[in-house]
Amino acid sequence: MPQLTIAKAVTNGLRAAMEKDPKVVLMGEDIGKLGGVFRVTEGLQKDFGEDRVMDTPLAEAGIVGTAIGMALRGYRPVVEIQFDGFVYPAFDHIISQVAKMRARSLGTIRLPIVIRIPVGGGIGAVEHHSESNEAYFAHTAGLRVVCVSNAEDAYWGIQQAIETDDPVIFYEPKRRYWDKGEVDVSGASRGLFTAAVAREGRDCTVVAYGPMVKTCLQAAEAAAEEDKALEVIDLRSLSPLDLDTLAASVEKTGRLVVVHEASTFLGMGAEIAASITQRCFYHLEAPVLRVGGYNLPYPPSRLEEEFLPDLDRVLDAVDRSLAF
Amino acid sequence: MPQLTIAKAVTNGLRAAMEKDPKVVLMGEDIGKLGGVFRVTEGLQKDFGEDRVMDTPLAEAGIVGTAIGMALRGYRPVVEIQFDGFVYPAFDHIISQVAKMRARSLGTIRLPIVIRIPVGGGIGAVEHHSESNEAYFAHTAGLRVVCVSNAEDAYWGIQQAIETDDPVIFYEPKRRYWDKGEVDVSGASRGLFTAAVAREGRDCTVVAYGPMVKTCLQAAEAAAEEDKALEVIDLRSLSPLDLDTLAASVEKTGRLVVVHEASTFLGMGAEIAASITQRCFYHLEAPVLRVGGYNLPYPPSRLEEEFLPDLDRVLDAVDRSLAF
Amino acid sequence: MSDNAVVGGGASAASSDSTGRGDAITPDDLAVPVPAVGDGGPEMVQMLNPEGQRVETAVSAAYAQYAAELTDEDLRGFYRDLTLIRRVDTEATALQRQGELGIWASLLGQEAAQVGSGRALKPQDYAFPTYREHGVAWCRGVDPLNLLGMFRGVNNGGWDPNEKNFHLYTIIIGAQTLHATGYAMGIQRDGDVGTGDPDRDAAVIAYFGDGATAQGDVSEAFVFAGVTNAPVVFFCQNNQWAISEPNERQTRIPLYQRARGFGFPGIRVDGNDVLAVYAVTKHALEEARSGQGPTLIEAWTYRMGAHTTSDDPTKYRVSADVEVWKLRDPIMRLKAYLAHEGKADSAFFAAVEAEADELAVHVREGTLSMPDPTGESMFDHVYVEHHPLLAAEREQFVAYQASFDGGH
Amino acid sequence: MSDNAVVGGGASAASSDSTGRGDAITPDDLAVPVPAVGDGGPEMVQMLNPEGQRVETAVSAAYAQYAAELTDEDLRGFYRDLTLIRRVDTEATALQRQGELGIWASLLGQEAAQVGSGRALKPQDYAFPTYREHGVAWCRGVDPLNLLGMFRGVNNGGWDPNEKNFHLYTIIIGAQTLHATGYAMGIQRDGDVGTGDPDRDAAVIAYFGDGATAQGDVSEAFVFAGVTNAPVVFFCQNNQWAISEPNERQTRIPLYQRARGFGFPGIRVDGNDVLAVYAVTKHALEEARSGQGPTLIEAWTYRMGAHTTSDDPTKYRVSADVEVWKLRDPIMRLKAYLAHEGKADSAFFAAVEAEADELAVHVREGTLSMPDPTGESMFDHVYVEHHPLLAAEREQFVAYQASFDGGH
Ligand SMILES: Cc1ncc(C[n+]2csc(CCOP(=O)(O)OP(=O)(O)O)c2C)c(N)n1
Ligand SMILES: Cc1ncc(C[n+]2csc(CCOP(=O)(O)OP(=O)(O)O)c2C)c(N)n1
Ligand SMILES: [Mg+2]
Ligand SMILES: [Mg+2]
Repeated sequence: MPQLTIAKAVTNGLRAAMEKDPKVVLMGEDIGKLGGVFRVTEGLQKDFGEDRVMDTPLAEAGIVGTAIGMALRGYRPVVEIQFDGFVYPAFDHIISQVAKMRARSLGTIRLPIVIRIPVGGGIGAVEHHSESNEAYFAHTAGLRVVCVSNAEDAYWGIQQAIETDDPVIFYEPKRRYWDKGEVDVSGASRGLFTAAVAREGRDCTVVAYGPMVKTCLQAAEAAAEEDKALEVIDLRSLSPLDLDTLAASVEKTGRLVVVHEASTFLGMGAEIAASITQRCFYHLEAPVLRVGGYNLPYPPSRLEEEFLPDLDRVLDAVDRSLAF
Repeated sequence: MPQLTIAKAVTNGLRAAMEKDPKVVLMGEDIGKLGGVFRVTEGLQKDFGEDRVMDTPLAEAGIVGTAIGMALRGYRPVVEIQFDGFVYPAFDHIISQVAKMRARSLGTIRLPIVIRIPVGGGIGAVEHHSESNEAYFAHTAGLRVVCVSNAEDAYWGIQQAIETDDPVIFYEPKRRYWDKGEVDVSGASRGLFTAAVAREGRDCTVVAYGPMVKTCLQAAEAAAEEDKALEVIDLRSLSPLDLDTLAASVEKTGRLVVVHEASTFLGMGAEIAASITQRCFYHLEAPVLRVGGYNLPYPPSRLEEEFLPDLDRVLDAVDRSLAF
Repeated sequence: MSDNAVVGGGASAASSDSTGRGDAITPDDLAVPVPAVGDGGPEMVQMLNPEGQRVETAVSAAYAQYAAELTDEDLRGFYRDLTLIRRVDTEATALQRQGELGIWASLLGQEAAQVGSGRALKPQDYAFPTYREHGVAWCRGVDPLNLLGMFRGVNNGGWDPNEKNFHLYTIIIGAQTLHATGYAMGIQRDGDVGTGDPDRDAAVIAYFGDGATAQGDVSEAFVFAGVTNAPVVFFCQNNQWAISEPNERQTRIPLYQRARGFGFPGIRVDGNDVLAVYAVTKHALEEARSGQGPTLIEAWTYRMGAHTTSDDPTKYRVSADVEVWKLRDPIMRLKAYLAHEGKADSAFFAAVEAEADELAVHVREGTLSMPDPTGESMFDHVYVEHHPLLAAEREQFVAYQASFDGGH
Repeated sequence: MSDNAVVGGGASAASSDSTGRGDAITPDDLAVPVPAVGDGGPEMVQMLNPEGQRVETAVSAAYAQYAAELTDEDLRGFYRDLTLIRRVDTEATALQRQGELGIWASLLGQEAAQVGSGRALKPQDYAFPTYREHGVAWCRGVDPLNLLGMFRGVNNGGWDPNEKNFHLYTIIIGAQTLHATGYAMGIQRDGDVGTGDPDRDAAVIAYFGDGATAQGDVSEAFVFAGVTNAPVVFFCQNNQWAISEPNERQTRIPLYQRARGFGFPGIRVDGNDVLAVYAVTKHALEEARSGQGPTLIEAWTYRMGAHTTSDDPTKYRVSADVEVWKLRDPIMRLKAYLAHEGKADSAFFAAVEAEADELAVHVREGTLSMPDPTGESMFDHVYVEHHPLLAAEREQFVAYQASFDGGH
């Protein structure tokens, strides 16, 4: 099986989707000759032409707004937002149009739009380049929100997102773009809208998605040395949540720690804690604990290591959970 | 004490703030001669002039963006967003500028901007006029988010919001605009950033804010007839949350039901459930239950009664909580 | 072809006038001195003056050919459209007052702008409306009951947009201009521009108001359309008001000139002159279809009624202005023209009136008998594919409802 | 007055040239035929041609008075500014390569656009920059170390904007144009426009790039400024590129013409000609201060380097273009002019070089010794007033950190 970086896996997934369906078009800033600032669309304009890989004007509302129009004409636009912090000018179109159009039309309209967003911090960038804004979209009915954590999910996930007739916010963990993993390119799209058990364990469940999955797996590795068996769940889908997989794990371990980069207040951890507590009330030995960003704007990069959850903070939360 | 509608209480509060501080300016669509579509700014342009009550061009990003500039020049802009569903074009400025400017400047900049938003459903309106989008802003560090439920809080709350040097999203419960209540206009601003116990009780705590407070008080009335004593808490501040008041109540009752119009998934109820469960783990006799909008775009108005939480749904949740 | 297609009519002079306007004018109102209410200026393309006379001006010559193509039957069809859609509007306003609609956005005064442009469209063209394009909807063959249903609150848009190539109403000001531009970019990708095949080449028309021009979305649509040379016509109905705000709060120069800043033509047309609107729009659509790119049309018109039934225009404008514009009524002038030129007779006008009466009944009865959607239906169209949370909520909802039916 | 204020210098001819550009040109690059790289056309205001000769063109006459006011000392001051800020830029680029900065956005090639406009500002004026306005920052008296600190990641903007009337860098493309317009509306409310008092009347300048013109925010700023007649100058540095996208992806007509659609003047100026930029900006600012409203200036220039140090322009543009623009270098032409006209001598040029060397040391040493902020500090400036959640988190953070210090 080939070893691919996550970035390259997305590239190959996009290519496969474009080869399969001529209605798939890519839109975004600098995605043509440059191949995008992360080079995810590298080579695609050369191979598929400017009509299918379009360098748009520098205007995110315009990009998403025209993507909606293209979708209404029968295309399947895949939009690249250059960095997480630049999606807000398009927020109105995503919330009021993309998410609601199908319901508005009583089901006569389908908007199979994918909005790709490189997400999260840890790359030493200036402001607005390290945001974790998944909660805004996850709270928005009508959207699907996913975040991949490894190359295989990136390759298949982007294809599955494109094939889906619902609009999908597709987060790519930018600081893991260059991490390599095996990708089985045989078979068919799989699993994007369900959670995966990334590592089995019986003492405490740790759930994460995107960039934090690796951190949690490392924490589990470290915990194993102290004979604590963490079960790590990779959510993949943030909306809808695969509560069945989560609940099954929590019923086994009795404890849950949620980890994400976003600020904890009203972050994904809040929903997971609320719904799992409701569902597994009598199984929980400890309250669901949350490890996340602090409730402040993403700090300047020289402080990001102190802002972002790391192995130690995950283990600290696990210990606190186990101490209950 | 005078009886005022909530709408009129805001008007009077705005007037008081404008009289006290010449730097207070109002900006928005149709707020001049028309007095705003809800007539909240009625008479103010006539009395304070067009420079202090400005009919802006029809562009929400422009309104909030220029309000930021005015604040940088030393003004205290109070922006009216005509309806909840029209705030999204301004989202970028609120999230990336208003919320972050102070941190960005290491504290040298203050942005005392108030963004008034009539919020919620129940008025039989067409699409985009009944949104409950408080969770987006509450999840955003750097903002304060409040929602008043009665005339006295409206009168004092708007003044307190304007006096605060932090930016405030100020929600007004539009379907309660015409509800009257007593307003004690003596004394000073009070209480906006803390929760209030609206009714005491020992069997179950019910927490709400804005339009749902009335519904919950009615539910408590009904429950009292069946000898169930509900404690109703009016949050007022959604960010920060006054967890002390909430926790004290839950420690007494052992049960908590959160009620809001917004979709439950990642709504305020999620955060309240998560944080109260963590804080009161050993006091809770039942999981925190949430009553809210379903997870779908706000429905056409002929269905809104079925979408919105009402007295019955609140009581149903209380019963489920008590049955644990 | 549209269901509400143009039908012909008979011979001679004008009968009763039924412009069916809203608010009555009191003597008090008339005491206010009549202000100079902008008449659009010499740059405005006009073909029928307010008195219903055919005029030729310098700027209108370029579009005369399109007006010349119109048969008498076409003109009678326009008259029928104008009259019928005004009747729908009158009826809807009444239904709102009677509590049958939650709100209604009247097109009173803007009928010519909508019918003129709507009739310039080919079946393969696509229109993106605001919330006030009832006349365009009519031209596209959308049953007015669909529009009323939305304002009644039984749905948020009840027609299949692809059936009539007429998108759902867009309430977020300006957003549809980008959707229209994207749709036009799709047409380009389909190769349906500049082929020379009149049944294939297609264009898009995006409607918006004077207020909307302030929104960033509209400027971005101009940027995207300019850069991609997309086949889209931007059709701005300048009805002088954005709720309570006059043009001066949105721009300091005439709106049609906005296009100059983006590199494509802008035309001001008399929006109360159905002929001129038709001709100018036809031209702009031809340009778009043949690959010449976008055009901005500013239709100079007036919102004769309130912004919506929730609005009270007496708060912000003087009735004298409205009086001035009454003299420019789009229907009266076409009627005068048709009658004077002998293109229609009283039998025709009577027939149209009768048809309008029938339509009013259809609208009224249809509204009164419109079923409410079931509560369950709100879960139906959120996602195409399975969504566990929504499925669970639907189940709970059904069970909860049943608990009441069971006499809980 | 600014700390980096103009200082005078000595007499005669030019010494060594140190334009310090980025990528080297390989023979291979030069094999590419040199394309016609737009020279701005006859509509462009120019006063010094690329050879450093004073020229008068039809369109430049209107601004000649402002250039005429400049003393030789002023001109030498410009030269000094241009040279010093370029040195800062060179040093910052080097520091980034050495890992001392996270990223750097070079202004190479755009020095004249920034210094010419920056020096046209009065102390009471206010500037709203993007992330590339190092030359303007310099003119406003902001220590370059503050800029480097931001790119190093020790803060998100380390200066007090009100001290120098220079706002923090804005990274969200276009957003600052609205902030600038709002600030200008505040100036109006303060009555600081059109009083005739030269020390009181104030204006705002908003910087942005060619790419930014596509953003809705920029058009909305034009709308608001147009409608309110706000004292704001929109200063667009058209450096031909928005990262990898050339102008054609953002507009189909020259950008200065965008203003025509909004009802205020647009001027294209040679952005590599510090004299012309100064004169045109001075004019536009005077207009604004005196109550004549906004102006758009398009400074026609070129981004000589990469978009930022993270960018690789070889992917999307040919070096031959860069070669063409090297011949239009803003510093070389001023140097030639000063030397040829006898306005500066070699001692002056040598003194500026020496000063640049010193400044480079200041920048380098300052960066290397720049302290990292403490972790705790991130909790300090989020809210003005007490915030229980943040207070609790701060406490937890401190305790958690202490647990490590205590050898946990
Ligand atoms: C983004 C947004 N902001 C505000 C509104 C509220 N609103 C509805 S119609 C309207 C005025 C629109 O004026 P114009 O564009 O001239 O169209 P008209 O109603 O005159 O046809 C406003 C402010 C809205 N629908 N969307
Ligand atoms: C809203 C937003 N979208 C995207 C970006 C990413 N980005 C940073 S600079 C840039 C290009 C800007 O081009 P231009 O306006 O011409 O300015 P220049 O960099 O050439 O000075 C882009 C796309 C951003 N910073 N903000
Ligand atoms: Mg209008
Ligand atoms: Mg540029």
